[in-house]
Amino acid sequence: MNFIVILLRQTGRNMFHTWKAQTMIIFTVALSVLIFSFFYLIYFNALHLGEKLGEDLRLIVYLEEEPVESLQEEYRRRILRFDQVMRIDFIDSRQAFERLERQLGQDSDILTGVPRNFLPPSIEVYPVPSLNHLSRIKRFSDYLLTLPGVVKVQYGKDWIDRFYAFIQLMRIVTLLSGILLIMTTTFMVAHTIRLTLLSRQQELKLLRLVGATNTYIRMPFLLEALLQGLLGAACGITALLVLFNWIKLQLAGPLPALAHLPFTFFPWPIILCIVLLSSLLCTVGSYSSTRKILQL
Amino acid sequence: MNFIVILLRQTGRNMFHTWKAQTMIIFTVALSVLIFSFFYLIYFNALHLGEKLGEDLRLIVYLEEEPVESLQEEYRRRILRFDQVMRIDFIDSRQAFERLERQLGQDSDILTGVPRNFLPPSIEVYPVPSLNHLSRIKRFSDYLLTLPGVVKVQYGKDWIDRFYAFIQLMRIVTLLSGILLIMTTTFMVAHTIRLTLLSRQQELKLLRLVGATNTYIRMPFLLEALLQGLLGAACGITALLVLFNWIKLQLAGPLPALAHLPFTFFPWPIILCIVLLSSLLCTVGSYSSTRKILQL
Amino acid sequence: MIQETSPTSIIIDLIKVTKVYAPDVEALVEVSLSIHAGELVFLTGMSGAGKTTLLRLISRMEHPTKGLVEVAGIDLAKLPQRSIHLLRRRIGMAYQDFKLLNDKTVADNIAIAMEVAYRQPAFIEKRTRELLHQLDMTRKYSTRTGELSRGEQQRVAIARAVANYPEIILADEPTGNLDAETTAKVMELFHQLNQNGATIVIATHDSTIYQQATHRIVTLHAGRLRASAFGSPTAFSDTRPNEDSAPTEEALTS
Amino acid sequence: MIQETSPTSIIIDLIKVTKVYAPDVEALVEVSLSIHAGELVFLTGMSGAGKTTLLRLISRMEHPTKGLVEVAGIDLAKLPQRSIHLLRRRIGMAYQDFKLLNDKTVADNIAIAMEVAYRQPAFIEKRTRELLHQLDMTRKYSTRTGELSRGEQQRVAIARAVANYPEIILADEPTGNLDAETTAKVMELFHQLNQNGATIVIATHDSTIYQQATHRIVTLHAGRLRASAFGSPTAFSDTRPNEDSAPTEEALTS
Ligand SMILES: Nc1ncnc2c1ncn2[C@@H]1O[C@H](COP(=O)(O)OP(=O)(O)OP(=O)(O)O)[C@@H](O)[C@H]1O
Ligand SMILES: Nc1ncnc2c1ncn2[C@@H]1O[C@H](COP(=O)(O)OP(=O)(O)OP(=O)(O)O)[C@@H](O)[C@H]1O
Ligand SMILES: [Mg+2]
Ligand SMILES: [Mg+2]
Repeated sequence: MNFIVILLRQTGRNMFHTWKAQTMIIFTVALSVLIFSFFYLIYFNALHLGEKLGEDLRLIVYLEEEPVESLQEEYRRRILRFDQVMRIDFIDSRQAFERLERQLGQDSDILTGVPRNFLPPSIEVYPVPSLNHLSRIKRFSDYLLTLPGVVKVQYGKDWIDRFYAFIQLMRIVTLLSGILLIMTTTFMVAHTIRLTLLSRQQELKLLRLVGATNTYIRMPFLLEALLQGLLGAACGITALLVLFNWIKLQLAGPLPALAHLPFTFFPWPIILCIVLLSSLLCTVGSYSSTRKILQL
Repeated sequence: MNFIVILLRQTGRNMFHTWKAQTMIIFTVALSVLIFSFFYLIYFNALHLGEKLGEDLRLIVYLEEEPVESLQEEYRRRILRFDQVMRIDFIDSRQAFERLERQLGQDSDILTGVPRNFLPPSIEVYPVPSLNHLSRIKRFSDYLLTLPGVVKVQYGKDWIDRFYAFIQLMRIVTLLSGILLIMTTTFMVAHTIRLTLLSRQQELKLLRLVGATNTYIRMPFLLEALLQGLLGAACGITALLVLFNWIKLQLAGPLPALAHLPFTFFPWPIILCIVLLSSLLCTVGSYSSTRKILQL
Repeated sequence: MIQETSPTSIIIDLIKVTKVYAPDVEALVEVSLSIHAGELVFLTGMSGAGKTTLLRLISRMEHPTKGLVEVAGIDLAKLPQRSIHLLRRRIGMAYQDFKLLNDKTVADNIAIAMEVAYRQPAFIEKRTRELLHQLDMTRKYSTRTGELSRGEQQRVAIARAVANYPEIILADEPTGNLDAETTAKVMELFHQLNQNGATIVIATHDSTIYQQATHRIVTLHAGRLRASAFGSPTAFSDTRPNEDSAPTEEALTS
Repeated sequence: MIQETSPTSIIIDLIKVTKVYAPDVEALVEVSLSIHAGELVFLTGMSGAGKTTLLRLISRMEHPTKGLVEVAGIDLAKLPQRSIHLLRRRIGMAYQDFKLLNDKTVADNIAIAMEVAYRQPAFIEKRTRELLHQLDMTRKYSTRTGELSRGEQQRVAIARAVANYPEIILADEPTGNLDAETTAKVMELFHQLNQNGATIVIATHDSTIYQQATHRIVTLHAGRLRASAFGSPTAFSDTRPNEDSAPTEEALTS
């Protein structure tokens, strides 16, 4: 009971007296959390984005001639044997022609006089989307070409190539920056904590000399670090939220295409995780820093 | 003469005695330069990439009927009045048909029986590429539609939308990260220098007390900071070069589409600039830090 | 002597203690010394003789290279890290370099020694004011110690050492920066605590504070115990400092 | 006195100097003091009387609140920031808190004062060894000062102060941590430098070092100059410390 009162008073006094260093640490932690969660958020959304955009993706398998019911079953079986797919559609010449007409809309009059079955029948295969399936799709396409009666396999190669190249590039950039930054910020936080403790080393040593228990010396620091971690993370996450909404606003104007994309902020559990992790890290850092000093 | 010898000896002695702090600072500077130049490199390449990819972009203006020579001139004049363009091509029905045939290649037989002039004549406008011209292209398209005899303007809206959305997103992410990071690293370097000086504050003050001139006290520190900046920047740039080649290697395998993109490392002048800027910053930071201490 | 006939009351016991600082500085060589509970001992010797080292061994700030150090019946070599605070709370040490926290106030500095023993705030304040009054520093109660004169700092260090009524008080050169008048006040404080039962060891060069005392004087010479003698029988509190002095070293080594 | 008849030789001149530390600590009140070139002056007074403050004003580590401080004919208030080093090179100060660089060796610490004046390395080494020999610390030449005993540190501080043959030597409590024997060595060093022409101001509580001297003794009392008297005519070098002491304050204020 008495110990808790002393502990709280001690912590309060420390934090009040060293508010400059405190602000520094909280700022550092906030910045670190901001940077980390910024990149994590990008990665998080890029994953979803990849999934969402991947849904449009299909392989069009042009066939020599209209497959009969039994052949369709055979195709379906063979396709499923190679890889999981989301959907398989069979499109006959007529359907293809109608679709082209619909796509041309106003200009559909240019099709007048063209025979309704001039387009070949096809199978549309929608693979299960995944961020990294460009090479899988290629292999898939190669496989499909080996099926009997298949003339050609199309899958918007250019579009996919570019799109996935970008997703891939962004992934690498995000991951690398993330790693670089986590390194940097961990280093920064550790460094700052260590230096702050170093400047109070004298006090810690003195406490030890006048007969304070390790717990007595350490608890205020740990509590302090915990609070710093909590506050820093809270500030960082708040800054990120503001930034996130600002970016969304920026994108919504000139880029309506992106406005419809499912950009989401972290759900609560992840926010909680980040905050807890941050305070844990600060506490552990503080603990290990005091440890060395208290070996007196 | 004598002063230079003393200066060099002093600097050498300082750096030798505080090699731990020295390593710390050089590491910090290297990390900062790495992070900064990493993002700058991305931005730098994204700009080129945008230009390169933007070259493919054209607006196709479908016309009611084949324009005569004088009308072509009139169209050209009007288009140029609105905006600069790179090239304007006039495509008549026949050319359009031939091109479609070429595009269909093997499948061109589906065009048998279709009249050679079933495609409308068109003007192809290649706007001057710029990273941010999506909205400009929209306005351009709207303007072109108002020209007499124009039926429809096409410009691969979907594709462009998505592509530019990504470029735009990457730009924002890169810029924001860049700003965040430059803030962080500047803060880090300043903080580290300040703290190192603080730990030697006692020595600086003493030198002042025993009658050293400001120059005598400051020069070793400035020289030291200069060396630190140079070394740190060199390490950072080297690390970036290694990273860059690694990323290129990573991308070359699974993404041949990107391998052809014009990814380039910084040219020499920019590298020199970064290194010089880094040492300048360190020196200025050191100078201003010592200033405060020397006000005794 | 009473103490010698009742060996159970030995509170500080050094047996053949040698302390060698790396690489080859022999600070203490085979020093054996027993101090009884309630004794007041003066420790003298030239600069660099090993006085501070001896005190540091007693408060376990250093480990002896050889030999045994026992304080209050505890063999310090066997005292585990986590129990040191129990020893330290029984010892109050006024360090030669003060070890004050210069950013804190005088009151805070003195309070520290009592706070770690979970004393009540009211007790702490009362005791702090009482000590400052005794040391003639009432006006400096809430001054930052960094803004004190060196002699004032020294008094704060002494006040902190004795604040929590420790059983053992180790004072390392407690009057090096003090004038005769203030020295007398400090010595009065020590004598008063000694009369209340505290064991006190004072390492000092200041012959004026020990030459008239009845207490034991231990002299170190280059790390070796030279002599353990008793001062002149004149009671300290009756004599005025700076008045008369007897030749010291010669008398002691005889 | 010779000095008083030749006012041109006044090297340190304080005229009605008042120093008030924020918010309201009156460290010095209207102190006027003239010290002649080649003089050796003892500055005494109780702890907190303002001795250190006076010395700090002379070396321009503090600015006076009121009054004029002139050193070697320079009005310190008018001395620009960038020329302070010229003043400081003429003054050697042994600080009460030593201000040693504990990570550097004894030799390095002493060398600093000579290096800033661009002395040759050979000269620096010779002078350092000579001083260490005079102060009985030859064996500590390359020990880190952090690993010295307090009295040894004090001697290093003194050595640094006098190393570059300054015109003015300010010694703040130079013997607070020294035994009688070492004190005698230090005083001998000061006397020798004084004989070679240096002006020396020694702030001290240690009556043994000034009571037998023929030199002027200036006493501060709570920031006010109380007395400026001369010690007994016994030559210092002929007397042994700790042998005889005369009542000090009473004699001086008369
Ligand atoms: N930096 C400071 N800020 C505020 N007050 C100060 C400062 N330095 C000294 N004082 C006060 O000024 C007065 C004179 O201090 P000074 O250090 O000159 O005394 P002193 O004669 O040297 O004493 P001592 O013998 O104890 O060293 C003291 O009351 C002290 O508390
Ligand atoms: N940490 C250390 N490392 C190495 N040598 C040391 C250390 N501390 C003290 N010494 C050496 O041990 C010897 C005894 O030192 P100690 O501090 O015990 O002397 P002292 O009697 O207290 O002297 P003083 O009166 O000057 O304070 C000295 O020669 C000193 O240089
Ligand atoms: Mg000592
Ligand atoms: Mg003083």
